[in-house]
Amino acid sequence: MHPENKHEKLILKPIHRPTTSDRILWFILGGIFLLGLSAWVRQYVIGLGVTGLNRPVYWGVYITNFVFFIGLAHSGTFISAILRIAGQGWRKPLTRAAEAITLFSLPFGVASILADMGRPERVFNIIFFGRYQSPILWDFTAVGLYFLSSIVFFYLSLLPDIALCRDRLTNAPDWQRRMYEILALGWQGHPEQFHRLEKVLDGMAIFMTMLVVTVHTVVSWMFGMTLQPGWHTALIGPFFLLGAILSGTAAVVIALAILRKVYKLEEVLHIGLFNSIRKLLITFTLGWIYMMIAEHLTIGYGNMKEEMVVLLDKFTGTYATIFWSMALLVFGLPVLILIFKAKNNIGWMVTASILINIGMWLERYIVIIPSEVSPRLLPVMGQGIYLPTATEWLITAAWFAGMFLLYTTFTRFFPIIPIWETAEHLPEIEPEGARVAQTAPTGD
Amino acid sequence: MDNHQAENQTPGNHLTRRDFVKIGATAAAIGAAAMALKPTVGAPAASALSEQVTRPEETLVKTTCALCPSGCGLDVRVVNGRAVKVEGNPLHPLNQGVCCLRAQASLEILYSPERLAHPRIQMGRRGSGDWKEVSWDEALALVVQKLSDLRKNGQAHTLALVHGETRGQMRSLIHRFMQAYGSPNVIGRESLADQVARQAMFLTQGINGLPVYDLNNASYVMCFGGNLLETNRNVIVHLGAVAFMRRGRPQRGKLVSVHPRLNLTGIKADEWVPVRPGTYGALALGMANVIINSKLYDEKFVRDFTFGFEDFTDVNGNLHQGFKNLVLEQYTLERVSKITGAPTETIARLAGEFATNRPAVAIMPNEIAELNSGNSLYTAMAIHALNALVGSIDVQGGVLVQRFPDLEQWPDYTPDDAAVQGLSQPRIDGAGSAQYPLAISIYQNLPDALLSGEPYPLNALMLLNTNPVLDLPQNGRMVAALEKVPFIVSIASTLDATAALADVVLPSATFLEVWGDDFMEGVGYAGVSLRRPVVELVQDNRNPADILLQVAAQLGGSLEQALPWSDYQTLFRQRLSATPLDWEKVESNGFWAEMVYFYAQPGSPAWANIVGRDRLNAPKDGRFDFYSRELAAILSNDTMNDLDCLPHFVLPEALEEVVHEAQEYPFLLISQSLITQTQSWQGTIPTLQECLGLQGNVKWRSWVEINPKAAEALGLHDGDVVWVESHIDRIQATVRVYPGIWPNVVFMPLGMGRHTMTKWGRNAPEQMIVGSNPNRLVDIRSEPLSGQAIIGPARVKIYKA
Amino acid sequence: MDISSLVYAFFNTPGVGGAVILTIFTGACLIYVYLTRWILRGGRK
Amino acid sequence: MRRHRMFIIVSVLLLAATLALAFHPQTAEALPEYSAQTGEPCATCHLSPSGGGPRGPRGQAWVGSGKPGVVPDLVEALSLLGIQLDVDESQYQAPDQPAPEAQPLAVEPAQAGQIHQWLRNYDGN
Amino acid sequence: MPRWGMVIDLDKCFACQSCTAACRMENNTPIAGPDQAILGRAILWNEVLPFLEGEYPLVHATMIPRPCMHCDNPPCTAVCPVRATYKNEEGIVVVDYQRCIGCRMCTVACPYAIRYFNWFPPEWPQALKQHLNPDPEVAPRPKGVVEKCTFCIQRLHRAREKAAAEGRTFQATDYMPACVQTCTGHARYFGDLDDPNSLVSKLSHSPRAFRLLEELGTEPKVYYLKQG
Repeated sequence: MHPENKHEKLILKPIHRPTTSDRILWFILGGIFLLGLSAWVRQYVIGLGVTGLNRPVYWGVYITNFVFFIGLAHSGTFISAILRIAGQGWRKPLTRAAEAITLFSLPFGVASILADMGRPERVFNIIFFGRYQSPILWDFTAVGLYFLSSIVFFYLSLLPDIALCRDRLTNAPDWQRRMYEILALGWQGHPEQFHRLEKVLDGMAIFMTMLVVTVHTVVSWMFGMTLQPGWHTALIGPFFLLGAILSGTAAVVIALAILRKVYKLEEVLHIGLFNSIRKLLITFTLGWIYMMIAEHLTIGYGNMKEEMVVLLDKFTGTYATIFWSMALLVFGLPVLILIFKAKNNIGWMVTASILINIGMWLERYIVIIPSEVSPRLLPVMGQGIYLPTATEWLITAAWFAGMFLLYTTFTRFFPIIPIWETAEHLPEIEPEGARVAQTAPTGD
Repeated sequence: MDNHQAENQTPGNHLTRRDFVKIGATAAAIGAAAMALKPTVGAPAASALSEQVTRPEETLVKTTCALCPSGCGLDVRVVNGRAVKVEGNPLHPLNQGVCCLRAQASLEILYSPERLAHPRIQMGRRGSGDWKEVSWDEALALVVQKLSDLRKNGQAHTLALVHGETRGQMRSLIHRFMQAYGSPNVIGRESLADQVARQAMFLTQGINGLPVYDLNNASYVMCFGGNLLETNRNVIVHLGAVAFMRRGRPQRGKLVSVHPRLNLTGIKADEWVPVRPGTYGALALGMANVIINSKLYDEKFVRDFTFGFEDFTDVNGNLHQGFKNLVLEQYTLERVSKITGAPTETIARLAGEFATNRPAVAIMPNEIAELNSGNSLYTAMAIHALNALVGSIDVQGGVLVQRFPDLEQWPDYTPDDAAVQGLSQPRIDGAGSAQYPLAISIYQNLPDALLSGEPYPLNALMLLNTNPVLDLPQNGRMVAALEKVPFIVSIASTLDATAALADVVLPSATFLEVWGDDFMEGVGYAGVSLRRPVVELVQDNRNPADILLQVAAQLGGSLEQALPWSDYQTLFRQRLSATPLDWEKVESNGFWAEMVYFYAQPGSPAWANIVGRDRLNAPKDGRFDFYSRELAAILSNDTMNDLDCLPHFVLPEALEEVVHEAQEYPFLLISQSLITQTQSWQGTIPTLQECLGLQGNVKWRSWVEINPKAAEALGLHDGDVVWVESHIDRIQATVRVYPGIWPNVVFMPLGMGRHTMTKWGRNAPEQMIVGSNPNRLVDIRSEPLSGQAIIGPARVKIYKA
Repeated sequence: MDISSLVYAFFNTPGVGGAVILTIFTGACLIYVYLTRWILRGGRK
Repeated sequence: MRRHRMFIIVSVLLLAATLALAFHPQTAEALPEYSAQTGEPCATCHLSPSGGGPRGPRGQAWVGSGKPGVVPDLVEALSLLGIQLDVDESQYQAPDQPAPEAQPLAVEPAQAGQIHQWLRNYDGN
Repeated sequence: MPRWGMVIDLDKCFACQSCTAACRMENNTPIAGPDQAILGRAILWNEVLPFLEGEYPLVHATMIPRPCMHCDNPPCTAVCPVRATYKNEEGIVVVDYQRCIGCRMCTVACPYAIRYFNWFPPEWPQALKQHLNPDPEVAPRPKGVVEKCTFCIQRLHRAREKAAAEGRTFQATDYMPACVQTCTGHARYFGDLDDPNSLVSKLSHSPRAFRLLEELGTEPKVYYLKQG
């Protein structure tokens, strides 16, 4: 038997045969993705020279994408794991949407790394000859483990709803029903199963929180562990972590707003949800600007020669426009919008989030490129110039399109709002031996 | 998971030992599977860094470089008949085991894709480019037939041979060929570069040769212009010597570079003295003023072994002003400081240092576009006079005279009447005429002489390893001039701009594939350096000397008699037979040299070979001429005044602040060649293109160096592309803001603007012009008396492209 | 064979890092499989 | 709680499994015995003062003559290399009597062409 | 095993870039070509770096020829995930081109920026291929791998084999990289830093000696002697 949820009909409505608009959307996104894939194959065949990378700017847009996608991946864990531990009941309807962002941005994070590698076919050398002294191995383990754990976490919380779909959606095409059959793993919805599921999800939430913190600090240590001016700072770990959480939460807001509009889930994703997320966003933006000030003040005040070259390049040099527009996009406008305009107004909330995410991509770009352009020993004459080429933009667009593609196809086949978590009451715990339907205590 | 197993789990169902074993086992299995995958997926073959490798056998062949006038001895590592690495010959006295980057990159010349494979004849209109590749016999037959026709109908003098850098016997072979043929027109490129240095030595010291500077033992070296450590004629000797001067001896010598631009010599010198371009003569005379004023000059030497220092009366009683009074009157510190722009205290300090740190050497530049400001003859004389002032002539650490091995005389021959009749005609470039008595050849008069047809039109032109279209664009007049010459033969390795306009192109082999000899210059003692084929001929080319010998043989008549040798190797071996050479040792060491230079004390019998050896009209009394008696003989007409025979300074007209010109063209363009360029290869050398502009980090392009203040005034930034325009033409270049240059002077490298037909990179253009040629902005004229080219600072303006 | 060279060897020798990754991944997979089976066994009684 | 214990066990196992790499001591190479034998610095025979690689003429001659106890000086080395220098040094010493008087300027006028011919055939490259 | 090191006397180095060309010819580093060179992709293992300071006319330029420092505590080998670059027992930092995965973390980690990357497969016009050095250690590197100065390790192997063939023990003075041999100012000294009698170890303690970015603690083994 299954938990009763008054919105069940509403939540299951989006799962239907793909309409023509779905097909067009999938066609476009698929097209962009394949275009990007072909650009990557061309780059693999011809060589990385088709990108704008050169000496000394060895890392560019691909690594920025990698950090950005791993940043996005923090949304799911933050909403579902950390808030679950904190016992915030209001998070329930949006946990799956958030975790879906995590699940579908992580693979493209890893894909960005593969796109950036000179010899992708030798990626298994990391397994055969891995040296744990290299930050790349820490990265590999952390991101891999996080990806694995978030799949399991997502799948476990999806299990009851798949079983519900198996039983309710009788008119779906038989391959889809057979898929539900397999994926449900014979879930009967016994109260004991719900009880054990809750216990496991609680346990994993703790592990996932610890994991998510390590993942993004380890991603930032890929830069922090080098001696490049502007990277080799202790603050780079927390700075990237906070940036990731900020951009993740903003991404969740965008996703929810779109779902709410497209699938008309107004009652389930009510305004109150957005207001509480708004409070979170404000704190994270303030936290982020604190980190920015802390880092740049320390570097500026310290006034070391090679550090100042990078800093002035950001403040007044060639990267000044990007830097100041980034600061405006991530902190300037969103804070004002969130504080004054976004209360009870999802439209403004979404614009703030979009600004934050664009700003965050630029922020990663600004952290990576200027430090590489003026390394310690290259004379001013030899300073690098970096202009990303069409291949790099194409692959970036492809990875984003791929993420949206996965997201939309997922919403087409599985309920995006967790029915069992938001249900009024779950199947009851039966007394020993007897099987009688009774009402179970509502979820904690 | 069967049911009963779940039952006996104790509450709190923690792992049983069996579960733990299962987990361990599966982990090991997966690990093993992964390791099994290793050989298939990207596992490394044994890397060459560690295990034993079999090496092909190799040999070291000794030869001599020809890419710059230094002539270093080279060891070329040859593996399986392929030259793979060039290194310096450790025993060679000039370079002692090292070699510059041009020699290192010379393999990119030997195996250059731009080399011409076979002789070719122009079928269609000149420059149309539809060539027919022919065999050597056919090409030579055509050339011989054309040349013998000229000789038959008494037109022998209408043949001109223009040649670039020549090594060893090649120069005398060319002269003998043309004398035997009957044409006085042998035109070299000296008038662009070192001719004036040779003339200054002849007029003052009476030696018809380039000075040799013994920098190993010098305490004070002052370069007036030029680029001693980058493009001097014997750059490798100077590099080693200055290094020894600095760190090889207990007391460190001082190097001063006087130049409007901070070139490599300036950067590595102990002091850079920026002056306005073309005003080196004024600075030298200003220093002479200070040295004479404060009596720091070498009294004994000046009193006993110089002439014209004091005022003197000549045979018919009229008084002549001497060097001392001229300098004291006209070259006061204030005037010189105003002319050169160097502060008076600097000039005074430099003069004091120069005179008191003996032995001191003042170096005359001998590379292209250095002494070319219209006052070069007297500037060179002024610089060389400084050496005499401090008595540095033929002392340890001073100015030496280069000795050459004694050569077997050419066998004499009876010139036939065509030769005699041709030789009596005047030269077309005006060298040796009343206007240019001292000039050996005036390269830049060639286009105007051809166009005007004065004194007679040319019927045939032979080009040997030179590219006049690139050197002397003269606003398009060179190309127009070539149109007027009915028959042009170009002996060149690549299809350069001039060869493209020729009728017959005979591909010449590179220096690594030919036999040859090289006189050692720059060390004082006599020496011969052997050049030998390192590998078989890579293309169907021939040694230019052999080409001349074969043409002479086929022409017959006095030519066959004058040049009886079958190939160049027998020629130079026979010529060198006069010196006691043990050829077997020469081949194993790669050179023969006296290795020791003996300094002649003034007044000793050997002193006659140091001062006045080659004087023609002036007396050979062993006295250094401040007042050049040779010049007095040449100019001995009533209009001559003392100033004409004394080193003095004439302001280059580019520097005169003519109001109209200064407004419209505010900048002075100077150009200089770089160590990363070679004059004797017209093709493109990729490795050198990628080390091209060191200070500006510029590769494969031309750049224009501008002073930061000037760049600010024009609103230009590093990397902008600008037009550099003079009154005749304009070219494009990238801006390099460079603080080390005189405020209103701009610099562009020479030797650029060459056309390459090779695709040098994956998506490099099929054919391109590498950089732009600054000579296109200059209408090169000739200086009276010496015939030196006036490339000089050219007036230009700069604006964004 | 002191502890410092042991730790140095652990971090520096190629292959060890790979083994660590493999053990972590397979360990995590097995634990998750076990947990999922444990949840599903919940309703059996 | 159960999972943590398992982690500890796995990490201990991993550490124990790695081998210790023994580092063998490094030996220093002795200076070549030639310079000890002749008492000359490297720069006497080798062109690069740090010794090794290419040898100069003195080095070449020393090796040629079977590495005797003393390195020949330059002139002797040259003769060993087959370079005869018959130069009588006295030519280069100056007599101590005063130099000749400067002749007054009495030069016949020169024809331009004659200078050109004379200058043209100079020795050298 | 000797600990190879180099000393460059900036007073005798005249920035003639002969070392740059010799290194390229000895180690087959590819031609970048006009379009790639402008992008800053020219591979010159032994580049001469021009540092310009000052205003006109008081301008001072330091020209630093910069081979790989072959640090004793290299930040580049630490970050390599697959031990494709490592310090061999003689202290030379080499790259194993068959194992490098092209992640380029070592190029970013090196504070001296001496590591180069093959953006495209090496290209020579067909005729030029004949001058390539046949030694297997310097076979042209494939695309997608990092390459760097190896102190001409092929010359070390060749010198060792020659010494063995001649039956005498290999001495530090038998081997010098191509840049040391061709330095026109005789400014480069090379040898075993551990041998107290070798000139390099004496010069490395000269009062004029300094090292680039010494404060980073990478212990570079290329010493410079101050100019002037």
